[in-house]
Amino acid sequence: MAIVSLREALNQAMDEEMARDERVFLMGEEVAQYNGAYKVSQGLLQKYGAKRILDTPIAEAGFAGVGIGAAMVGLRPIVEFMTWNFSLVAYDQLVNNAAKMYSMSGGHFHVPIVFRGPGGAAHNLAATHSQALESIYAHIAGLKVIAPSTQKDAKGLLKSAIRDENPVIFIESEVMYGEKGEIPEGEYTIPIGVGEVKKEGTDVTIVSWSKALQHFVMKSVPELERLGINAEIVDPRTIKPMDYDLIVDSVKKTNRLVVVEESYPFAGVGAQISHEISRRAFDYLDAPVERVTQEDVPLPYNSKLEKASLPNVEKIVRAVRKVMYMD
Amino acid sequence: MAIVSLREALNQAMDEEMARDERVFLMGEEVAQYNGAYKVSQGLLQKYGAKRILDTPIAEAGFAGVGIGAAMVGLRPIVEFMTWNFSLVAYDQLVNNAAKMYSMSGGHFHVPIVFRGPGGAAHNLAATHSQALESIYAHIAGLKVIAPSTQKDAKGLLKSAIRDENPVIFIESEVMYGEKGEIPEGEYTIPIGVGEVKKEGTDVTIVSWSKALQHFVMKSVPELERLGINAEIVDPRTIKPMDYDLIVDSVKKTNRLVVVEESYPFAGVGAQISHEISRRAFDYLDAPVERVTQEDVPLPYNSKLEKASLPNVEKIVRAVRKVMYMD
Amino acid sequence: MTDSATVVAPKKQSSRLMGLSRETLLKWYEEMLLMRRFEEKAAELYRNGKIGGFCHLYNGQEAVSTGSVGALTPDDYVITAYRDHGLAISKGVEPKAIMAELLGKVTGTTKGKGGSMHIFDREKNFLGGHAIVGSHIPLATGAAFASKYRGEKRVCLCYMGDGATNIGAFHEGLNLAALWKLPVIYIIENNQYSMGTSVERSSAVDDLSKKALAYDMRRGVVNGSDVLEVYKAVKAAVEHARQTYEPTLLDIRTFRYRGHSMSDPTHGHYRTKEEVEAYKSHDPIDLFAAILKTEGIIDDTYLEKVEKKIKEIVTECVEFAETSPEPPPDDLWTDVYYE
Amino acid sequence: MTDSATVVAPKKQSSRLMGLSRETLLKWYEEMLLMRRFEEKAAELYRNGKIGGFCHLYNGQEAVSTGSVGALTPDDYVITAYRDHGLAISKGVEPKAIMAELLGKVTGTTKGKGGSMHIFDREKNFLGGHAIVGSHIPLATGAAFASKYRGEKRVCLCYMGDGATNIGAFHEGLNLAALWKLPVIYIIENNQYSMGTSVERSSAVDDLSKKALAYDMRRGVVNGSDVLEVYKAVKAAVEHARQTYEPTLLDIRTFRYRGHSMSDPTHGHYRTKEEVEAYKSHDPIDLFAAILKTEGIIDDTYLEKVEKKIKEIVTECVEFAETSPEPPPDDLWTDVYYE
Ligand SMILES: Cc1ncc(C[n+]2csc(CCOP(=O)(O)OP(=O)(O)O)c2C)c(N)n1
Ligand SMILES: Cc1ncc(C[n+]2csc(CCOP(=O)(O)OP(=O)(O)O)c2C)c(N)n1
Ligand SMILES: [Mg+2]
Ligand SMILES: [Mg+2]
Repeated sequence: MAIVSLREALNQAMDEEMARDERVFLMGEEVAQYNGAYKVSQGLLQKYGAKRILDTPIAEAGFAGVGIGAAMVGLRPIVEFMTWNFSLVAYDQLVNNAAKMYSMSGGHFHVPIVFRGPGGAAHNLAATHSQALESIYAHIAGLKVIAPSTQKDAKGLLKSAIRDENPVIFIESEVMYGEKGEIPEGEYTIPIGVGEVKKEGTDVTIVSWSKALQHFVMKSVPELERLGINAEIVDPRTIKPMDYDLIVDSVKKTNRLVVVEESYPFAGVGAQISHEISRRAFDYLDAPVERVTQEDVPLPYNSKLEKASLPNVEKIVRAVRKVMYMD
Repeated sequence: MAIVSLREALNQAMDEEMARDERVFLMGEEVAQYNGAYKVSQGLLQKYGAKRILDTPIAEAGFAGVGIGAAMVGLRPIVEFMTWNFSLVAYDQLVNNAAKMYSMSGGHFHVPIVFRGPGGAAHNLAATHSQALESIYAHIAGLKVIAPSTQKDAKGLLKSAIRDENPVIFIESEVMYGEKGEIPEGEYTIPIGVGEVKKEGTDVTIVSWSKALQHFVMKSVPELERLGINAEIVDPRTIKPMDYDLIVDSVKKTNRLVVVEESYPFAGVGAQISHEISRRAFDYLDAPVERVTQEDVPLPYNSKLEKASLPNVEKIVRAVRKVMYMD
Repeated sequence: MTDSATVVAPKKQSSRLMGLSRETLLKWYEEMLLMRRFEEKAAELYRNGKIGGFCHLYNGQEAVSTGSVGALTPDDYVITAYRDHGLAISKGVEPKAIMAELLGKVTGTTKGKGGSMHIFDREKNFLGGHAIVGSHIPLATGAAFASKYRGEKRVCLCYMGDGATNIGAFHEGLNLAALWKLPVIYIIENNQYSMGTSVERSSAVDDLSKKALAYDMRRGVVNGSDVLEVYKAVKAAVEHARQTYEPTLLDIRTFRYRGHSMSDPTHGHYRTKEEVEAYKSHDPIDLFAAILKTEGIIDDTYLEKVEKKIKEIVTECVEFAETSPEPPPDDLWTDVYYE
Repeated sequence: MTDSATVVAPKKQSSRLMGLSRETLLKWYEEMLLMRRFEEKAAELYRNGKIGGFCHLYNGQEAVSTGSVGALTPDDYVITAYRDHGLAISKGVEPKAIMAELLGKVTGTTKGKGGSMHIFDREKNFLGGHAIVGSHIPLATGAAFASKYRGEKRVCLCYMGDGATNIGAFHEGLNLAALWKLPVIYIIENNQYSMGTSVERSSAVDDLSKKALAYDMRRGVVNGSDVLEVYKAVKAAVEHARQTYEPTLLDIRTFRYRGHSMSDPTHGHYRTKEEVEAYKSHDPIDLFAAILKTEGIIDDTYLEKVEKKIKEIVTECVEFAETSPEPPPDDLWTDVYYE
């Protein structure tokens, strides 16, 4: 076991995969000379040269499309969005080209490409720069979506994503880049589509991922324990395909479900989980599923409003109390 | 009462609002000289001239942005997307500029603008051209989303949308443009956010909107009746804000809910409705909510596969039987 | 039919023919005629309800496809928009498979998944058939990127309509190719209208090659009625790209005889019948036939024979398409994720 | 402070001053100094953790803002990207309110909602402060559209970085303005880097005004260190726009002294300390002071006095900001939908 930051874990994943496969290359704004806006690509230019680590102009639709075109004819691009917020100018490329190419070409061209970068709110970046956009990508047929919450998962899943033959949306957490955790020594991958119970419990299932899991859900554990609540925390890790079975198994045990995510509420990923688990575990649910999300407003700059807008321990505890009929 | 096509109903709404308010103008591809790719703007160029009815180049992000900028300083644009599929190249403009401007400017600038055009699948247009994109817009804080299912609702709601001070996403059905229905004589509007029971019933609530309601749900009524099922059909009309109360009232009566929509399933609007109604009417639901959606694949060209991909009577009947435990 | 390997010695030819072999010239003529007859048949089948959706025909633009793809080797890439039947034929995609695709059959180029607007063929390096205006332009840049990345000499020909030059993806795709020196030739099939909107009502410049000035990119305006002119210009651009990896933008002037798609009128408010007829008077196929006659390459007997041959090919295409099966229902679930 | 209405008669002035009144010249000098000191204070507050998020300072670019906004009337519109403090000040937005915004206070320009990157002021026709690169460019075109629609003579000044000229929205916004003849002046604040990427590594042309050639648009390259040069070029473009509704693209060469934002280093792999120092040797404020001295408009006493005055203003801004209240919790729910 080694202790590394999330940034290092991601860096190792790219480094190992680039060493392993000549067809893998990285492009994005500031990924080369600057070593990445958030230093995730630190050292890669030096190691792999300007042919394989490319700084792009500010042209997300353009370079996303370049990646898709290159993937169609056999390369395996990693495209970094400086943050996922900026992917919105490239949304058409991801939805209409990356996601649909394999199907629409009747199997002629598939698109092995990873789009990655930080998602969710950091601090005081206001509405355009603070979005958790899982839902608008997971909604689209043909995409896979991953949002890891630990250093270990991040490395293992990014390696799987790079090896996957399909377009993968890989959403990291900006505020977690510097946070450290254990990863296994040596080569390993983590399969796409398989979740993990991050903490066993008996009284309520909390499903969450990425930063929402680490910064909000994990931090609510002490308060929940104080209330005598032993929560089971389930991390799907992959948003699409979603490991419903794992969640159902947990709910069969706890009979209660809360989903915590950083996205906007309306038609968020949590709504999908709520719907699907209600169907699959209808007879086991003792209370309706509760969700904690970012509030349905453009996220404000001011720290207090920002915090009030995001999920937090208080909201999570309130939701858990609600599904446990404690009020 | 007059009998008009959906196309005429929409045309009347724009015509009346343009006559009423000099600040209203229409722009989009082929809306002027060509009278609209689907003839929704028929005759408006002749009546209002090239100043107020503008053909644009193929530059959705550009002209959507022009509309937003013009709205910020006091005009009231109607922006037509030839189909909503093409809005994806302008997604950033709608999400980051239109939706957030009022909030992010701390109330300095609001954006009274309507983006409209046909959504959903027509016939044999394949994956890029056959998308029902309600979810990706309703997900975004700051937008309103409307998807009418009748000629009357279309006219009344489009007029309300044009008068609304906020950005409104207005999704029409291409295949219904030629279909006729009754509209009231003279001036009327329909409030945004208020749904309507389109058919009263006792046994199951079916929520649906736009073409899915008319072409799939309504057509399943005879078969349901044959099975002795009296379905209540609820049309929210507005997707966001959603008239949950109306649905809850219906579910309290029927104790069963099926949501039928044309979008992709994962995190679709139906998931949101399912989640929210499960919460608000938990004790009334005798079965988990079922959904009928477009299948989770890029929609194929071939007619049979296309039909198999979309909601249809068979799938709706199956879902209804399921919530009624008839299998 | 082409009298096999009777290569005409360049010195005997007029320089206009650029030393092209008789075989090549006849192949081109046949190809252009095939496109024309193929599309005429497609129009008929569309009217009979056998083809659905949007169907954008290529009539009038044949010289662009033949002349430009004629400058390529099979290894080179071609990518275009939804008006793709002609280019697919030039790039060697089986016409039968294209026709079957138009009819939505499982024997079609994409097994009935993509339809008219989305013809693809990996083996022929035909990268599609793309229906969102301009969005394929960065893909072309990407294919050229891959060629250079692997140290190959392949080029990519990227076709687009005049209307597509107004969208952001055009700007981003071209800037990246010029900046990174990527071997792609951007070909504007300037048929002077995007649906009902003329170039002058959609673009601030009429000479669309001027858009290359924003990228210090090589550029040219080409007469798209003359297959030889097209060949010459594209050949030069291709050779330059192979040597230097540098891109080129060509504004090739052409005309579409029919409506924007089968759902649109041939002429209407936006252009007159006279305008369409005027263009037909310098038809690319007639023009090429006249040149070949003048040069003594073909005669009227040849023209009759080839017309018959092409008719047979098209008939075979239709028969193949009509007798082919529909995709099985389970195909709804295939090709979504690559395993 | 500016000695009120002592207008210097044009004939006494050197032509370099273009007949500008002493009052105007001094106002400009003060404004430029205010921007500089304001930003220095912002940097300090950022380092002390009082300002959060991304904070993009304007140091080094002051002549662009003052010279260009100086060519406007209050009715004209200004819109820019996230590096917006300087332009907001020039357009008359209350510096106190800007500082309060940086501190996230309810007295800020957007009540603490938008922060540094999103300064807005309806009354001053300051249309923001936009943080998605390039996405505000079509908005500028739209504001100009509204002006023409209403038959007004207002123009819109649209500022962007050199990096922003590579994105699609730039292309679409400029084409529409040129095509429809809309009164907007696109000003590239070409500080030669987008974050760590130099112009030559991001744009296929170095002379960014060449991008206007794709739209047959008027264009110019301007020395952005000299406020008078900036004024002259922008004034001409503004007058032209008022008369003809025609747009202009200006590539104004400038330099940012600090890192891209407060989170980035001033120099690093991408530029050397020497390069930064070299630029500082023709500082726009020093240069303007030297001109004004040469022209006999100011002397050292003035400079001392004005330095003190500006310092007081900045101190007041900070005091105002620091003593202002945070937004009330319920503000989370306001300004989402306009009733
Ligand atoms: C982004 C986008 N906007 C609009 C459309 C609808 N549309 C399809 S083709 C077309 C006209 C394109 O004209 P042009 O580029 O000149 O090509 P041509 O049809 O003349 O070959 C339009 C507006 C689309 N497919 N994609
Ligand atoms: C679409 C988009 N992509 C990326 C970013 C991140 N980003 C913010 S500023 C910037 C550099 C912009 O450089 P330039 O346009 O030259 O302006 P300057 O900062 O030099 O004033 C980048 C890449 C963004 N905000 N929006
Ligand atoms: Mg055209
Ligand atoms: Mg810059």
